[in-house]
Amino acid sequence: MDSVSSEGLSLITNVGLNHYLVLSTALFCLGLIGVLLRRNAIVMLMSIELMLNAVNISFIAFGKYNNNIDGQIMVFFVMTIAAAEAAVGLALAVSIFKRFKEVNIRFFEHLRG
Amino acid sequence: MSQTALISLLLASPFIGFLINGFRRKHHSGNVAGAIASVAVFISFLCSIALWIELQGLPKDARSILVNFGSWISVGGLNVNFGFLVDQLSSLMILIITGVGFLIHLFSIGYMHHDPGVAKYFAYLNFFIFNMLVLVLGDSLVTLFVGWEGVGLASYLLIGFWFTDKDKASAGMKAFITNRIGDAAFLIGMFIFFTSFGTLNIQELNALAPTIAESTWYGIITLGTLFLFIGATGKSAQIPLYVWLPDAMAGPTPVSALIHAATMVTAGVYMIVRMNPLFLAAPNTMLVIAVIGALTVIIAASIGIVQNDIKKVLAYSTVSQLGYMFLACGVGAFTAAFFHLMTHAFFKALMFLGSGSVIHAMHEEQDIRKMGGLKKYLPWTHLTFMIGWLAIIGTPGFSGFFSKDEILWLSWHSPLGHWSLWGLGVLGATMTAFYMTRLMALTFWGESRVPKSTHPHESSPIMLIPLFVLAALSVVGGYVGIPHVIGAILPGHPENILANWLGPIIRPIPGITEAEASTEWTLMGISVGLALISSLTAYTLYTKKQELVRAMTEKIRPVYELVYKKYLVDEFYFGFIINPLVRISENIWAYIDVRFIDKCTFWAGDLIKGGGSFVRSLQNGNLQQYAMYIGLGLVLTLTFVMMR
Amino acid sequence: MGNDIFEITVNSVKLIVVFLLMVQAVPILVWLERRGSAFIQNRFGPNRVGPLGLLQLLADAVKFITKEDFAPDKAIRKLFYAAPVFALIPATLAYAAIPMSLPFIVPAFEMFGSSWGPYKFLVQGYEIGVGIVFILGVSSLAAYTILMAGWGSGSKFSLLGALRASAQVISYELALGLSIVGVILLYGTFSLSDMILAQQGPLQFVAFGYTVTSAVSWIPNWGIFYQPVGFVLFFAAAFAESNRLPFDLAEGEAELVAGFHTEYGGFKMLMFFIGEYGHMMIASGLATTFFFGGYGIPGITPAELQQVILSWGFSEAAAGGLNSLIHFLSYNVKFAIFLWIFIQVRWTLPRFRYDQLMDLGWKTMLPWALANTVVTAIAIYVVTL
Amino acid sequence: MTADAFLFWFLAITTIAGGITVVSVANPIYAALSLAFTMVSVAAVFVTLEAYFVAGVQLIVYAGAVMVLFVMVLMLFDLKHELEAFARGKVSGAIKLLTAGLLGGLLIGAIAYSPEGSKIAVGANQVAVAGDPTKNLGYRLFTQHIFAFEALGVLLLVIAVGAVALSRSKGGTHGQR
Repeated sequence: MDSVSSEGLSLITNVGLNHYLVLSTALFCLGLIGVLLRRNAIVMLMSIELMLNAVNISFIAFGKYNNNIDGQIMVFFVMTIAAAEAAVGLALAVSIFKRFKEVNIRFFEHLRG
Repeated sequence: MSQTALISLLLASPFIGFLINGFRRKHHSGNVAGAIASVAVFISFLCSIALWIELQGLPKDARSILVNFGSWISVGGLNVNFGFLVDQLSSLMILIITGVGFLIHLFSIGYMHHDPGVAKYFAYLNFFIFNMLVLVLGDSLVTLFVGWEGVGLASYLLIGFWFTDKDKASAGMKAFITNRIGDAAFLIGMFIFFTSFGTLNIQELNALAPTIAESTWYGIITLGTLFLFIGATGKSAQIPLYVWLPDAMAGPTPVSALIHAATMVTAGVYMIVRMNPLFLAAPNTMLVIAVIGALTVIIAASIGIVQNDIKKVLAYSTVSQLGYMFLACGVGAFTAAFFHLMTHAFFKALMFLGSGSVIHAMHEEQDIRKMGGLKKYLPWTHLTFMIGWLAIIGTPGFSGFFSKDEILWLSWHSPLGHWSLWGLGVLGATMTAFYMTRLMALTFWGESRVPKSTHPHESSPIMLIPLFVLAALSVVGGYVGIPHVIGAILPGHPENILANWLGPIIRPIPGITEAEASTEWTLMGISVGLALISSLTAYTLYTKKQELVRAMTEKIRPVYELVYKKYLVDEFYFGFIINPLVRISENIWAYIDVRFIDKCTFWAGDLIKGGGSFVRSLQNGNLQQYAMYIGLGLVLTLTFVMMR
Repeated sequence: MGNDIFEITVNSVKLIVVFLLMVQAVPILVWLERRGSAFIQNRFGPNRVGPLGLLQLLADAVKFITKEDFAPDKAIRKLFYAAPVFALIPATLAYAAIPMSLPFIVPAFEMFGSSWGPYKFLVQGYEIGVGIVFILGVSSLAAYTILMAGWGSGSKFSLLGALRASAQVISYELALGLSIVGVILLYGTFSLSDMILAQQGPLQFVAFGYTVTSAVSWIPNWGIFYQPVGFVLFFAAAFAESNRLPFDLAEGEAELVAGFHTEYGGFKMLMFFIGEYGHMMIASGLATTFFFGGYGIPGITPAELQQVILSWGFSEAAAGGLNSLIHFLSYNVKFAIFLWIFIQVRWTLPRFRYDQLMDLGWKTMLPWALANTVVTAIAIYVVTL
Repeated sequence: MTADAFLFWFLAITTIAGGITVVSVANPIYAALSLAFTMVSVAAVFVTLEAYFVAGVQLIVYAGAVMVLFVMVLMLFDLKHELEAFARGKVSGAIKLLTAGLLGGLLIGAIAYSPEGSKIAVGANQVAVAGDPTKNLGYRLFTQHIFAFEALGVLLLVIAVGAVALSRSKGGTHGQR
């Protein structure tokens, strides 16, 4: 076995903090793409949830690898904020829907300056 | 039980009572609700007694139990615990609160029997007791403030208890808003102490207070204590924030007895006594307190003379008696202030409950002009009310005599006092004797002016028992604080028990000297004599010579009107503070804002509009584009950070 | 490595066995339900096929399987077919986490030329440290199957039924979760096995530093004596969670035909059936575990029973197995009583109105559950001072 | 390959696949369902990180409540025909993708170049975890972070009132009362 492939193999078999962080980054960027590109307000909200989840993963990973439980506590706070945000976001979406019968984000663009 | 368990139970018991009654607020059975609430408070009372006994077992200088239930706020330098402190002062205060509170709960069972919201009423009462206990026991100003706000809330809820009546609802609002002004000042005081001392723990603050007094008006302690005192004027109804208390009589009468006479309104006095080392370090604040207290005494008393509503008279009397307490605080006689707080709690609760009994008997009639001769119909109420009357006018031997005399004597003798303060106090005492005798005469004595349709009846035993107990306390309550000169001539030379008990935590008045007994006897004689003369005058005038009164009021009609309308203070506040403020704001809006600032801004706006239309192309209202800017900004920042 | 393979094999087999146990219990329950309802309504019920109509189930199963596999025209096929399958997953996962009997030790033995064990055999699918949280989490996923079925059917009735049902499930989840908090505070653990251990022996607790033991030794140390309010709330919320009467608003025939499974028939319908019964079984198992000592037997602790069995002349290992079996029976008796109560209630009580349902959940049970939590916390704090 | 590594890669693939589905599927209901799937996977990731309690809470709160709410709202709206699922404009779309890609690349680069195993120094208030982790979690939450916890409670109350007020109003901010 040559050195390159064994290094590649150890990258796969030795799962560490960096793996989780990369996973978290990937999920975060996916969420960002969702927020940037999707037109449906509710899907945008869902993409934000995706981003928050990505952050949660990195919090917990850091917490575990630094042997510090505060990471998990931050996750609780993030979850609370996420639930709150979802509640308000959905309430907004419902009132937008009542008015326009659709939840496309362009209905928010009456705020144009 | 351990001390922690005792204090937990003390606090939890009324709170659980509140929860239970709160949950069953739609039930109408007054007896069950009242029983639950009374038992809850009685348990607290037992705990208070147990705690008091625990304190007795401790050495004289270390009589304090501090229980810490954990950390509450820990932000930056601010550390606030759920800490509760039972010491000589707070143990007595919780005894008064739970003891008098229990009696008033009992009375309420009879008084509120027919009310549909009785469970809600008892829930509020228990809520009040809980918060009052938090206020009294809290070991830091923040905890104290929680209770302070809590009792304010309970007071608001109970004043506006019959909120369907708009006047009563707005009376509650008035109390709440007036208290807010004081509370804002209280908060500022707290901020000042926190920035300068770095702690809000009362014991630590007291320990940090300097022994050398601060002489300036702008010193940290003077400012801080002044603001705390403004907070106290709000809660304890002193000039200039006393206006809410008379209106607070819109609540049920037992509430007036509990909250607006015996306990909550004394919170300001309690707070000052609790923090006496700090206040002693600020003689200028003390001067302000003494003057405000003395002024409140005579102004409230003079208004009380002309009121016709039985509860209003008592309310102004409460304001005036609170003035005495502040006068005592102001001259450094903290023990005397607390002593008067205690005796006042007994006799004023007694009188309010007595008035409740009268009102109950008269079918919710409160106008004393429509009473008279009730002695015949309400013998027991009359007897107990008379004991309260004897106590409040300072009849020697009754509790009010000892405490009031102590205050008057120290306002003369203390280095912080002045003969003029004594003069105002004696004038107040004379007026007190006058209006209280007037109240007695118009209500119980003389000939009956009761309308034919009303048939007064004596109250039920459950309402009378509290009256008897409080009457007994009003008589004997004063003997815990017999002044030195009187003790010296009594057999066995009884000492001033209260002063000995509170001694370790109350600093003595700086620079006080041994007094001559003859001076004290003379002053005592003057005040008692004046009170006697004035009450005799009132008795004669209002039982036998009513027409003379009428003739006299006709002669001094303008003065009478002025006093009758409470010196037009409410009108003054409206005319000189609220309305001018509104008018000034309107003018500012019309002239300065519209004509000047708007023009400037329009001009500036036009300038910016030009530039803005350029930037506008970036801000096209597309939410996702904005999000993209955020992302790009993040990328740039990260690049910058990583390139470094 | 050998032991690893052994454990993996045993655990996989156990998962399958638990699943089969659950699925096999359903026909019995259906039979009980039908005979029970007949008994309550003074009818005969199924009594033709086999003794006491026991073989009716077999006939039903055959009928279910051989029916036409049917999907409505407007249905979204992926969701429509996926929903019944997903209905089984939360129920199975949650049920597997409930301990059903005493763990016992399998001594070391030789097989396939190598030695295995000794091995501690747990009579449950898997042991999870945060058991309760896991069960709540997994069973909260049940809302999706309902929504998938409702949406996938492409029918108004299904959708309305699904929305109602899922709103009900998430509303009552709150009360359910909070009613258990008291139990968690009481035992100071999330683990179901630890809770059962704590409930063994006679009624006994420590108050103010004194140990209080009940005078009657056979009264067990069960959670119901400490958490009666919690039990009532839990049981009521469990009814709502499993969408059974009196909470079966989702399938109110008068308004919604049959709710979210209006369009389902045949084997797919059967799967929803199994899911519903699965939730019922989870609720019964949890009620047994939290409040009635799990597999414990009143009056005798597992260790004492072990001594009794040993005195009969069994070997250590065999006695352990027998002991576990007896406790398994004990568990099943309690379990069956709760299942019977479920059935009894279904045929006794009428259905709520929807607003009454929501009022009950949010305005009655939630405050009571919160109050129970607070009172329990204070009581525990004060008592253990 | 050890069981741990296998689990991680399996969960990583399911998580990312779920995420991709969320942002790429046109029908919002499928997006919501796959987001729920992602949440469950993330819960499993938490389990591999030994955060069992948080994993359970993730299931209950996210998968069990928040996402059910999303799905319910979507079904209530009955949005079958998604006409424009994605933003218009090829150029801006490309820039947006590029932004996200750049951000991801930068972060991954930063992670890759950070020396593996370099731990953040354990500070004074960072007590090493010992004993039952869930108990520890509760203890820390209710001592060190109690103020934040209370603030969040207030936030939730405000949000509850706000959400009710918003969803009851009759269309728009200038509606008639």
